[in-house]
Amino acid sequence: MLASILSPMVLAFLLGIIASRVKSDLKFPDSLYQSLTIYLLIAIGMKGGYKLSLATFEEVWQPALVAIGLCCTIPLWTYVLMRKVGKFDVPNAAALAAHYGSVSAVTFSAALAFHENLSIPFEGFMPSMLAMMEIPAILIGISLARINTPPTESNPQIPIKEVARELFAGKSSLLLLGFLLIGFSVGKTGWEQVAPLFDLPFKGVLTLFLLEAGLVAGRKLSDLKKGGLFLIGFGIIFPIVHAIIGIYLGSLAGLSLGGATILGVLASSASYIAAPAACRVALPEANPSYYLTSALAITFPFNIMFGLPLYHEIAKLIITQ
Amino acid sequence: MLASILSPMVLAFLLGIIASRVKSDLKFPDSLYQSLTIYLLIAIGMKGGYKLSLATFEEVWQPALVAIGLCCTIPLWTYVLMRKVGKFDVPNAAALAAHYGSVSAVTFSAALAFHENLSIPFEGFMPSMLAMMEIPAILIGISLARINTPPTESNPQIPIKEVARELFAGKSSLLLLGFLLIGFSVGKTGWEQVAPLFDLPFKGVLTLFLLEAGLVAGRKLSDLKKGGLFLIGFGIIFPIVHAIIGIYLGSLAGLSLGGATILGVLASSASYIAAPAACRVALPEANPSYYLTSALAITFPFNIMFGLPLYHEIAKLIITQ
Amino acid sequence: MLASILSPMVLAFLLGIIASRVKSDLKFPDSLYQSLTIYLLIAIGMKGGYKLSLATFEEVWQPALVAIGLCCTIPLWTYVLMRKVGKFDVPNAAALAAHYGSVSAVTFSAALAFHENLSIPFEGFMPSMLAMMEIPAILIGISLARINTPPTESNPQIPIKEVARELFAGKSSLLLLGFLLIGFSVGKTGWEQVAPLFDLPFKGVLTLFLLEAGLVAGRKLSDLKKGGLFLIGFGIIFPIVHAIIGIYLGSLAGLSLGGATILGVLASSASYIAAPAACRVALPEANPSYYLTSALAITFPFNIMFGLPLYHEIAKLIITQ
Amino acid sequence: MQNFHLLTIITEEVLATTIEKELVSLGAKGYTWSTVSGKGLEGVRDNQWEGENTKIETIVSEETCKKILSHLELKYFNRYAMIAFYHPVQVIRTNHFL
Amino acid sequence: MQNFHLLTIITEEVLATTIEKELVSLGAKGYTWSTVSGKGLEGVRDNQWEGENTKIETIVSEETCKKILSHLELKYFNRYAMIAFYHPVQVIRTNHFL
Amino acid sequence: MQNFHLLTIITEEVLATTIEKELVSLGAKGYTWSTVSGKGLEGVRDNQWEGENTKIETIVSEETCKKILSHLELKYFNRYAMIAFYHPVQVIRTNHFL
Ligand SMILES: Nc1ncnc2c1ncn2[C@@H]1O[C@H](COP(=O)(O)O)[C@@H](O)[C@H]1O
Ligand SMILES: Nc1ncnc2c1ncn2[C@@H]1O[C@H](COP(=O)(O)O)[C@@H](O)[C@H]1O
Ligand SMILES: Nc1ncnc2c1ncn2[C@@H]1O[C@H](COP(=O)(O)O)[C@@H](O)[C@H]1O
Ligand code: NA
Ligand code: NA
Ligand code: NA
Repeated sequence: MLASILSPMVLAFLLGIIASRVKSDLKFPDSLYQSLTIYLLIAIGMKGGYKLSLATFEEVWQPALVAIGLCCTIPLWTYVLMRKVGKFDVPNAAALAAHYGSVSAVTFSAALAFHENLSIPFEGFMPSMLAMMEIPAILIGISLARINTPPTESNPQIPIKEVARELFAGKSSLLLLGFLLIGFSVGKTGWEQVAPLFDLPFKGVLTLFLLEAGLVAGRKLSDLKKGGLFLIGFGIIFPIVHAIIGIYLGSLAGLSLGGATILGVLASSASYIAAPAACRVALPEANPSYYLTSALAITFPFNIMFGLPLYHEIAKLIITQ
Repeated sequence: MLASILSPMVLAFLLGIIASRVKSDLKFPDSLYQSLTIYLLIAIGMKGGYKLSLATFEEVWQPALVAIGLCCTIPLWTYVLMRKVGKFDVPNAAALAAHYGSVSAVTFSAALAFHENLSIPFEGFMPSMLAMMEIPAILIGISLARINTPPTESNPQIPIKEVARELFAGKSSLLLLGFLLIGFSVGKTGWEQVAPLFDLPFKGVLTLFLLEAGLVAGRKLSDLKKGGLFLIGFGIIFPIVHAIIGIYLGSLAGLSLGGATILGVLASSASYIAAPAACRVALPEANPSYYLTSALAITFPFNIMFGLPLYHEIAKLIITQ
Repeated sequence: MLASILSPMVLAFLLGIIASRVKSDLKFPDSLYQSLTIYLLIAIGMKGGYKLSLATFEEVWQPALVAIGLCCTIPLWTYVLMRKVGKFDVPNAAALAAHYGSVSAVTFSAALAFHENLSIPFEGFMPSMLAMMEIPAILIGISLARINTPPTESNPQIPIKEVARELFAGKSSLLLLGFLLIGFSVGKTGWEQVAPLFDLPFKGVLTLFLLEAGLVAGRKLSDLKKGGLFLIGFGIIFPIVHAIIGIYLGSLAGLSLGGATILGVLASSASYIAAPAACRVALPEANPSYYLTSALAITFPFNIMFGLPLYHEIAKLIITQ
Repeated sequence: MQNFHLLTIITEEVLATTIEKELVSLGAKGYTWSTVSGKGLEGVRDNQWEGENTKIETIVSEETCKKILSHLELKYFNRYAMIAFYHPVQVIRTNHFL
Repeated sequence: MQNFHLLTIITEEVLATTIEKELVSLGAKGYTWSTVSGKGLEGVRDNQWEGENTKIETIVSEETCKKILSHLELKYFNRYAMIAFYHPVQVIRTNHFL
Repeated sequence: MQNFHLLTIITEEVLATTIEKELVSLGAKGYTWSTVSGKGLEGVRDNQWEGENTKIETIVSEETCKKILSHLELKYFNRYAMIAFYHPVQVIRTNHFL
């Protein structure tokens, strides 16, 4: 557990938080942030696709069903809870549902690194789960808002088809799915050509990225009070619940200890690339302080620092039962 | 041949085209594009210079003569053909001549990767051919326009000396030539110090670059109709002809199968870094839609996807005769 | 010695100078420069921290004392000399004192690369000396100006505490110190995770960075006459003197030949990341042409090209005595 | 003589593409955009994670300017971080703007 | 009716954060900034090594504009690379600026 | 009192260095530039492959402004993607501009 917290990635994230709390002038140029994002998405997709090409359909179909099941149902109960218990209005509840149903590629990467460090094996095709789980939840979240708001004249709605098109053409799913396919097709020779860029330095790049993530999360910390105690509790308890469900169903679907834990991490993580952009356009009435703060300043740090070792312990309990 | 199309580079290029056709918001930050360009030019130059230092003058002088011969004559017949058959006016014909006489560093890199994947050996000093072939054709193209246009008062001409100076000081030739020299001087120790950055991840970076190239080429596809059928035919047939000549002369000059093919690729490729910039300044009357469309949206994709395996087959025919 | 000048780094630096003298359009995008800086600082800090974790307190405390002693006294005599002999006014003398007391992370990196190329061993914890020597001299330089200028109403002074806070939170010390700590904590496993990004390509990145440094130094060359002969002499002789003192004290403190030379390089180098920013804010009356020109266009090139081999020879003389 | 205005819109980057299309359909002949950072009622907007700003500038006739502004007011002003302002400018080559 | 001015300050990047805080304390309700390159009395300012420029734009009432300008004049004009200029603009949604 | 104009030129990046030199030789004391994207008669200009735009701003006296405009009109307007426009501004420290 200490080993996980003392990983370069987690420490870089902490350093980022500290830097922004002491008002450091450290700032990543915007294009570095964008470049790192492009790199991570390509690297995850490519390696996942290559590993998927080594797997059999037998191994994959059950986990895939579980993954899709998870990302379609998580937004539903999240929405209900946000409305009933959290007393949020329709757009904010829907936006939170979209974020927590979707997944975080960086949390996922940290989970991979975590397992590799501890030499715990996991199914190589897990990135395809990530790719499948990104978009459905966002569409469901946005649809929930549609169904529950009568369209008014002053408030024109973007057709959900249009939203779907934009999500699939959006950079994160396009790169993930595209390079999943590329990795799947190129075989060993192809993979080995690009591995020195997309595999070897991966954890180093992740460290860089988490430093930047820490800088942003640190700034967001001051928004925590706006979110209130409920959001803090929600942003910690819900991920744990989702992780447990994910681990349990994953193990039922035949995933190994490592694979099931990673599925749990996917279920537990909240999106902050695709979902915020989509919600801003399709649900402008939803207040970014709520969903960004909880996804970026609560759930993300919690998962990176405490969630990973915790879910690992939970998985050991569930799976050896 | 399938192996070549299923390389990560070609697939990334295709993904880029698709992304821009589905109007994805995927966009490389401009500085990433610039940084990748700088990287590619340095990496090509450095490795080529190092390999050149391992070659003897005997081996190099004949291919070098051929390379220079090619890039000095290609613009001449291209110009005549564009004027006579294509019915282009002087500046446009001259600009096309400059582009097709000069060479594309990225097509060249793809040719290297293609040969390495198929484990076909080639002369390591080929990058020095690339460096030699970049500028002369551009100067010849621009001079052709000068000779064939009476200078008018409202149309002041930049002296050709000035154009030459700017081309040699231009970033692409400066980096190529400069690092060719550096690679040549540093020896094995020096090369091994920088190889982990400039050699190992080269194909990965090329994959990234081709993704971006695909994005741009995809947008340019809609300009194809402006170019018309003639330009499409020209943009495919001419490169094939140039490739055949290049391969034939290359093999006469003593190059191996791989080396001759790569010389063919150089002859066949059209510049889109140095030439467009130079033409825009020195030949403003030439319409970028013509030269950019044919170089970027026709010849470049054709070469990357079909040209490379085709030229390889042609080379096998020519050289085993 | 030739081997050192013929290293890719030094040659790239020379190429940069040439490029800017021939007015090449070669330009690094600003965000690439920033990204390279972030990379270098993290890489130096991380590796230094890891190596420090392998050292014993016994080995480190004496060199550390010497390092701190050097960076606290160098600004004092530099200030006096600048005032008395150079006839500079208070703010300019103080700014020069701050720059030459502080250190240059890039010169330091070049020194590491120089020693690795010649396979001369040196203490792995040297980066911690770099981290310690960056800030004190800047604070002392600025304090010297405070003490020697009566505060006037039209010339409000930023409290020195505030300056210190900004320096410690400034990106260069934050990254250096932060990743020193991270490298120290993560152990072998952690270090090996990120080494493919932060260690392997280090010299390649340094080559890129020195190309850019050359571009800037080349432009600054035209400012040399503004500085005058005194500044040129000062920018060469002072570093040599500081290097000798550094090497001598380093060897007294028990450092090896390589380690003592590197301490000499640190003493001799002048800051151009942290110091210029701090002086601009805290000593606006100091003229950047003086301190930037001497640090960037005189001392830095001298050290990179001639200083390193020279200090190495000097160290051999001093230490084998 | 025609009066031209330089209309500047500073708003969330996610809206840029849509707004640019709307500008053209409302009569603008061209526009220029760049990424900027800012602070306003909706807080600091300075990076991609939390949202960034685009500044769109378009030179249009007075009439088109008014049309665009009422469109923006109706569709965006209450829901997004956005400001818009304009002032008269002198132009050369009016065919670029009409 | 209130007159609004667009006040533009182009100055050294190292000053940006401080000046932005001062703008707010002098009454500006928001501002927009971006990195620019420039040439002026202090020479070319085009990269991080030698110093870069920030352009800060703020829409303020005439009165606030004057206040800001005299502050800048006193504190910065003689010591830093800086220019400042302003002109009237028409705005929508005045609550963003007052 | 002298009238000052802020003259803005938006044009192809390849011309920037040349135009900046010409501005100075025609009497401008300084200028500010940045990279922008744009759409106009010559289509979209948004990246390095196809061409990018530079925005050059210079504050000059009315007379210099006129001189610069007629120079641009003669040399560039019919051959390159370019727009230019200007409007009066109030400045501080006139020595930066005269
Ligand atoms: N008074 C102002 N002056 C200049 N720019 C402003 C001002 N107010 C807002 N902005 C810009 O407009 C964006 C959106 O404003 P707002 O809707 O008030 O958050 C901000 O992020 C700033 O870039
Ligand atoms: N006449 C001018 N027109 C436009 N921008 C200017 C002008 N003079 C100076 N600047 C800008 O203001 C910055 C600082 O000016 P200065 O204090 O004169 O060096 C310069 O780097 C330019 O970006
Ligand atoms: N009406 C306009 N408003 C604002 N910017 C424009 C306008 N027309 C053209 N531009 C800008 O000027 C550049 C060159 O214009 P053009 O010569 O019309 O292609 C374009 O790429 C735009 O950045
Ligand atoms: Na989730
Ligand atoms: Na060619
Ligand atoms: Na020093």
